Amino acid sequence: MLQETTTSRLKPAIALEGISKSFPGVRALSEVSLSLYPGSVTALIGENGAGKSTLVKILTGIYQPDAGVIRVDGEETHFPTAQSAAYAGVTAIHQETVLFDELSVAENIFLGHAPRNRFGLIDWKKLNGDARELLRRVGAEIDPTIRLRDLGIANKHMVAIARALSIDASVVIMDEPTAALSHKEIHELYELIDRLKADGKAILFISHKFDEIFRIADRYTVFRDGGMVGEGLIADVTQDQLVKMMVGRDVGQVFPKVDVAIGEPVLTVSGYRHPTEFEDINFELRRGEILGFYGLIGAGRSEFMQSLIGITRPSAGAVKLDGEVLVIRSPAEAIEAGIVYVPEERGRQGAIIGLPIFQNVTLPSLHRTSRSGFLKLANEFALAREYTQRLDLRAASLDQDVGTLSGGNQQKVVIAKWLATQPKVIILDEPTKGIDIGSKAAVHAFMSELAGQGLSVIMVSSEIPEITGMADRVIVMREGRIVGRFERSELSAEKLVRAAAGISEAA
Amino acid sequence: ENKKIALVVKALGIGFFEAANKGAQEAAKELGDVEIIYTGPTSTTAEGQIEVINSLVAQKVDAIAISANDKDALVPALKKAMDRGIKVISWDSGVAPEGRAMHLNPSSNPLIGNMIIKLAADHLPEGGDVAVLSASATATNQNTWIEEMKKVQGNYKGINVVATVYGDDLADKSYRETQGLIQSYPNLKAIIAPTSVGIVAAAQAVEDAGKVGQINVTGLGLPSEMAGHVKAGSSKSFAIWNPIDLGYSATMIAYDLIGGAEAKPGAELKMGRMGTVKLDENNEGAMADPFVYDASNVEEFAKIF
Amino acid sequence: MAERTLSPRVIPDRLQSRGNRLLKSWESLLLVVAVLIFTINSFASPYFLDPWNLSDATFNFTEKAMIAFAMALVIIAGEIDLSVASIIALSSTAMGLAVSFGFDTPVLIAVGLGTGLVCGMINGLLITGLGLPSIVVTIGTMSLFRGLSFIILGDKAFTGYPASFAYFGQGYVWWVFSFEFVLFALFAAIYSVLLHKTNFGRAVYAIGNNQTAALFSGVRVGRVKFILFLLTGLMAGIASICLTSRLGSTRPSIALGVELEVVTMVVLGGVSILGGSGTIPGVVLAAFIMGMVTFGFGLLNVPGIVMSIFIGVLLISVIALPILWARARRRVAH
Amino acid sequence: MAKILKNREILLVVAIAALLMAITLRFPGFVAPANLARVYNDTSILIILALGQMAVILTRCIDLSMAANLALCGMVAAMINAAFPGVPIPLVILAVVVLGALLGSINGLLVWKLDIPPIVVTLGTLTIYRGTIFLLSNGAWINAHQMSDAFKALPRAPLAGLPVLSWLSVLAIAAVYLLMTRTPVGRAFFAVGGNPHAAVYTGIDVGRTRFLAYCLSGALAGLSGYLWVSRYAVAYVDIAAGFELDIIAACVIGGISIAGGIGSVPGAVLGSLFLGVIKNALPVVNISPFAQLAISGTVIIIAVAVNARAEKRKGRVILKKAEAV
Ligand SMILES: Nc1ncnc2c1ncn2[C@@H]1O[C@H](COP(=O)(O)OP(=O)(O)OP(=O)(O)O)[C@@H](O)[C@H]1O
Ligand SMILES: Nc1ncnc2c1ncn2[C@@H]1O[C@H](COP(=O)(O)OP(=O)(O)OP(=O)(O)O)[C@@H](O)[C@H]1O
Ligand SMILES: [Mg+2]
Ligand SMILES: [Mg+2]
Repeated sequence: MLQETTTSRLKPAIALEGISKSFPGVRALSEVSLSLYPGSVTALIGENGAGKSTLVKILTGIYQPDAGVIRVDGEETHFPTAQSAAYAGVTAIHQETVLFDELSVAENIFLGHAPRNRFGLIDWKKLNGDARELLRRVGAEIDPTIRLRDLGIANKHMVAIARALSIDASVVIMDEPTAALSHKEIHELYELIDRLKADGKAILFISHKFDEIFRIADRYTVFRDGGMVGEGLIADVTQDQLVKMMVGRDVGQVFPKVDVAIGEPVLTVSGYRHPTEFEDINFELRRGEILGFYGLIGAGRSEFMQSLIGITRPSAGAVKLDGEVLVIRSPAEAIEAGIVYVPEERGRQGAIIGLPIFQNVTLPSLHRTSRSGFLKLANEFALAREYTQRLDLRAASLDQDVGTLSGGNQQKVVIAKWLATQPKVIILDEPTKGIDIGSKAAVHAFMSELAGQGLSVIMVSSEIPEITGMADRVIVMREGRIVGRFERSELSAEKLVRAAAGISEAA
Repeated sequence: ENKKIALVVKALGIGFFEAANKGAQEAAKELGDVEIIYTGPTSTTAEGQIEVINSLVAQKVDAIAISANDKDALVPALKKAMDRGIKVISWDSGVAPEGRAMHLNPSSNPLIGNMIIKLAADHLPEGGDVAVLSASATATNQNTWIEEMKKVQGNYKGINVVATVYGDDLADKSYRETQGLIQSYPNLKAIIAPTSVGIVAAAQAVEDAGKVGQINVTGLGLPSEMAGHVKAGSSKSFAIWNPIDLGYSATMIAYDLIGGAEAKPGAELKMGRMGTVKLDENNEGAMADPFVYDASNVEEFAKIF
Repeated sequence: MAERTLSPRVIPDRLQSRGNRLLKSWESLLLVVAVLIFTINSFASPYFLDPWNLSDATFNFTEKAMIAFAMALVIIAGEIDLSVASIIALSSTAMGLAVSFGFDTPVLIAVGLGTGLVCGMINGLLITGLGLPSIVVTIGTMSLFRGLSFIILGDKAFTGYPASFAYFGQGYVWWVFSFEFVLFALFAAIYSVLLHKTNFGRAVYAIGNNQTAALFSGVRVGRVKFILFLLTGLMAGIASICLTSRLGSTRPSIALGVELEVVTMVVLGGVSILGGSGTIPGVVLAAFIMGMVTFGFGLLNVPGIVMSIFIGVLLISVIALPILWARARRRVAH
Repeated sequence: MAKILKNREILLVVAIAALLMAITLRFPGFVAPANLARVYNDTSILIILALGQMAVILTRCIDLSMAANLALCGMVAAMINAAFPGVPIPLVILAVVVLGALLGSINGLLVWKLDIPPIVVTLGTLTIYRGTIFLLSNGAWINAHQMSDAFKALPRAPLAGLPVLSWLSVLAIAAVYLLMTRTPVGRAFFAVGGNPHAAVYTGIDVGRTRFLAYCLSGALAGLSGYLWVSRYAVAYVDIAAGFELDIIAACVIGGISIAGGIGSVPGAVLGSLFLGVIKNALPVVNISPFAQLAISGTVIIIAVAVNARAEKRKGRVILKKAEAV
């Protein structure tokens, strides 16, 4: 309780009061308050879409709040631009790496506040030197003069961290900084955070990984559906309590997995490899089975799945569907053969924003709804109505632009789109990413139902509860290879994480 | 009611045609019952002229007098105009015979062809290399004059035509082509440019290359545009017919045709103060000899056109 | 939290009736503009309301509009083809060459169409085969195709087209309806159906709105785009036949600058230059508007360049006005 | 070696050298220093314009109105000089540079404040600016004799062996190079085009940066307007018609990506020089001038194909073969 009294006596470095923010159709934040204290790490916890990143963007001047005030050292301030937040001493590592591929590492770090010489011109020598120094501080061995595009995802993230530290800030925000990092880098980051803490910085740390939250945080704040539902000292809570706050009920109910009789093999993949992305992929998928693919971000699951539907070409390997060898050169051919892929990047690869809901749903099935190449709108509406209703879509009309739907509802349209092709095998890549619990349940229930009817499902997911809740079998991938296979009976969160992170059982 | 005569030019804004318009207005005043519609496209294209012709046909003008950007491409549009009872003549730059009742040459082609080479030869008693800078590749008249020039080339001893290049009636292209000529032919003594755009650009290029006195630029040009270059010495002399008289005559001929005169070989058409023009077997007539301008008279004419 | 029941909720197909939507559309705005220009023209000039004159006026836009239909599809799919005017020139040159070898009309037609198709194929292969940006590729082929005409023709011209060839640009099908106008109407119908009523048209929209998602959804993106460039090539070939027939001659500078007029027509017709939206009726209306403006100004002997200022202002303002209007309404709502 | 070949600028230098060598085989005089200086001088205006276009393309926009802007500013310069021959030439130049920047800023404002796509904006202003010349001049030409001697003399005045025109382009190259590499605005051009989304996170105002790029291209077009008119000693509606495509071609050949974010000042300069050498060489080596267009078209296509190959994304590297041991 000593710590409690110390922090409450300290003045917050930055405080948010009654912040609200809405997007068309979504209330991302409603009247949340949050204080960050010097020399202390506050963990911000919440499900996908709870509003964490939105809060970060408000704190860094990228979004403007609809209501509420921000106080820096007790004084009310506004951050009309990202630069003004930086001047006020707030810096952030954002969830998406927002960097410039074509610029050098050093420039990525200092863009917007580069050191200048006495003529007001950018001083490249000092810039490169300072960048080298900063990179050393974060423990990354990167040449600051090379182009950013030549770095891997983990190093890019280290550059983003260096960029955040290049601003002499009193408040440091980290939005899922470890998601793309490997073991070694994560430990360096922990050390860095310890140092920042010792320097008296106020730190906001967002993460879905409870082990690291308990490792580095002093305080916690939990968000649910855009509202704050709890805060306090880490020392006073257990993981179960935090999860319960986050989700609002016991977790078990979310995954209505029905046991179905698993049939003969439908899809057989053998010896699949690609020069740079993956190799030695062998597995079988059986009728009625839900096969989970687990791994950390960047493990290459998406790349492999996309090669199955002809987006990229594997350099070797064979696919058999119902015992017959298939050569698939494009998604169109995959759909014809009965293998469909629901992509992970909804905005870029899934939804066609600008087209109405029904046209999104029927796009891959047009050959069935049309007659000799001519559209039949009535058929299209019927097909779209059938599938969207079963996924419990909420929309004003089927003629509405998908762009006007909330993320979860967009995801339902995307899933409906590929289900409407009546596939034999469906590959779902992060199917419930960014959708609310109710919709998640609807998607999972439908998945179970389809498996019961004999559809085979591959489910790529980075959410352990989803994997353990829904999969009959799990394959774990790491750096482009299969590193573990688990039956439902032997599944545990710990085993999955260890396999995915490359930590041996003994350690 | 006034008779409407349209004077269609290659492109609006060219000094030569503005001067022709002056002549047409003069004719209109003299005739009393004529309204001149002075028009043309804004760049020298056949398609632009066709759109202009279409709108003139729609306005039911009584006559069209045109200086053509393309001898052949205008024929269908002008034929249609004639079908609707409009008298069509061409002047300066001609239209193929099917597309007009008659063509008024500013001067006769052989005379011009002879004139331009004579202008060069007059200042080259010992002969030497000369090059031709022509106008737009699609212009009709230039190429005819160059042909005529080549026919009489033998009469000028020692004059050696080494090249013909095209400036497309664009100042910058003509300039660059002239530079190319100066580069390629170190012994070049004269450049003949039978086009008012080309001659100016060529004179400028010669001055910029420091070749004044070495290369003489001559051909056909407007006194107002050439006065500076004659003074600078890059052009010793050049020739042109009087565009005012040309516009005047074209208007008079058109009026004569509206009044019922018939354009056929051998016919004589009235041109007011310019007398009459006699048509040859192609229904073409020539106005007069080109007139030579040099340091002695160019300033005086520069004030007029 | 109570478990949410999966009670099926019926989502209506449409909220707005078709009529209601039509009223608020871009096309109705264009229609108003077109009617306005028509009315102003008929008051401004006594010669405007004459069937033959109106018929002549259609030649101001028919050839460009035929290309604009195919261009609309290309732009909706998120690409652009700036080489169309040069394809006209090269097709015309090829036909002229055929004439000089003594071929007759049927062969000329085949040569004209064939050249257009080959040019379209070259664009298509460079853009979809090598994955190059269409704006740069077609700036390149724009110079290349016209350059080839210049190499073939130099300062010469092809003339002497057979008499029967004159029909395509100068013939009348019935009364004041020229062959070109009838062809224009026919293509307006064909392209309307192709874009709005077929699977192919739907694929075009899908590609324009989100090419990656369209690919993932089983649209053969490369093939569709390739066909689109073939179509612009083909339409440029057809326009070339009409224009060559109308002029009765070929010079390499034929149809200079037409590509910008075609693009202007398409954008004025409400096609988003960023791809993804637009309709053929919009383009048809834009064609009429541009034709009427040119002809109306022409009757008043206004120089062509003043018309182009007008078109330029029209282009920017019809796009800016809805944006400003929406902004003003939002301000009032606040 | 492979690395050197990947560098666009060096590749271009090699290409230009090869081109010059080929020309020399047929016409040795072409590579005489005096002639090379003449070719450079002839390309100067294209270089100045390409620098402005580069800034705009870097920000993921395009300026089709540059040549029209040039023509309008040139006409205004000529008209000022014709009406008031006493006005000092530097003042005339300043006036048209400001006018050019103003015309550019109209483009910039429409792109920034109204979010109209750049290609539509500049397609519209292209015709409007050209039309305005006609309205101003009534279509009439302004000829050499109407211009003062000082007006015509400036670009051709020799200075340390080169005409002032050449020096002006050298100055423009140096200034833009400094702007691009050493100032925050210049770097912002790259950032905005490379990743507009990330630029917002960096605190860069995307719209304002684009606006500035258009102002720069406008100002350079204004300067070129005076240079063009005084050099060719004539001003009329159609000067430099279609030149916008040459400018874009120079940029593309110089390796400036039409998708924004990639490009360099040396690239733009070399791209312009490449076109300039071809243009000047054709009349000299007796290749029909009619072939010129086809040749530049082919060059553009080859250049964009080469650049695209260099830019082609290699797939992500996930497999860690070395570390897997
Ligand atoms: N620019 C935007 N436009 C519309 N909706 C948005 C926008 N940004 C966020 N949202 C919505 O606001 C809600 C909160 O999103 P936010 O990104 O803050 O969640 P999060 O808590 O960071 O989730 P995650 O753990 O997945 O990162 C979501 O419903 C999201 O779809
Ligand atoms: N080097 C990199 N540069 C930029 N982005 C990267 C890089 N590596 C990975 N990413 C991004 O990280 C995300 C995850 O990568 P990827 O899809 O390959 O992995 P995965 O194993 O499928 O993981 P998941 O499906 O959990 O996202 C993708 O959005 C990808 O674009
Ligand atoms: Mg987030
Ligand atoms: Mg993935």
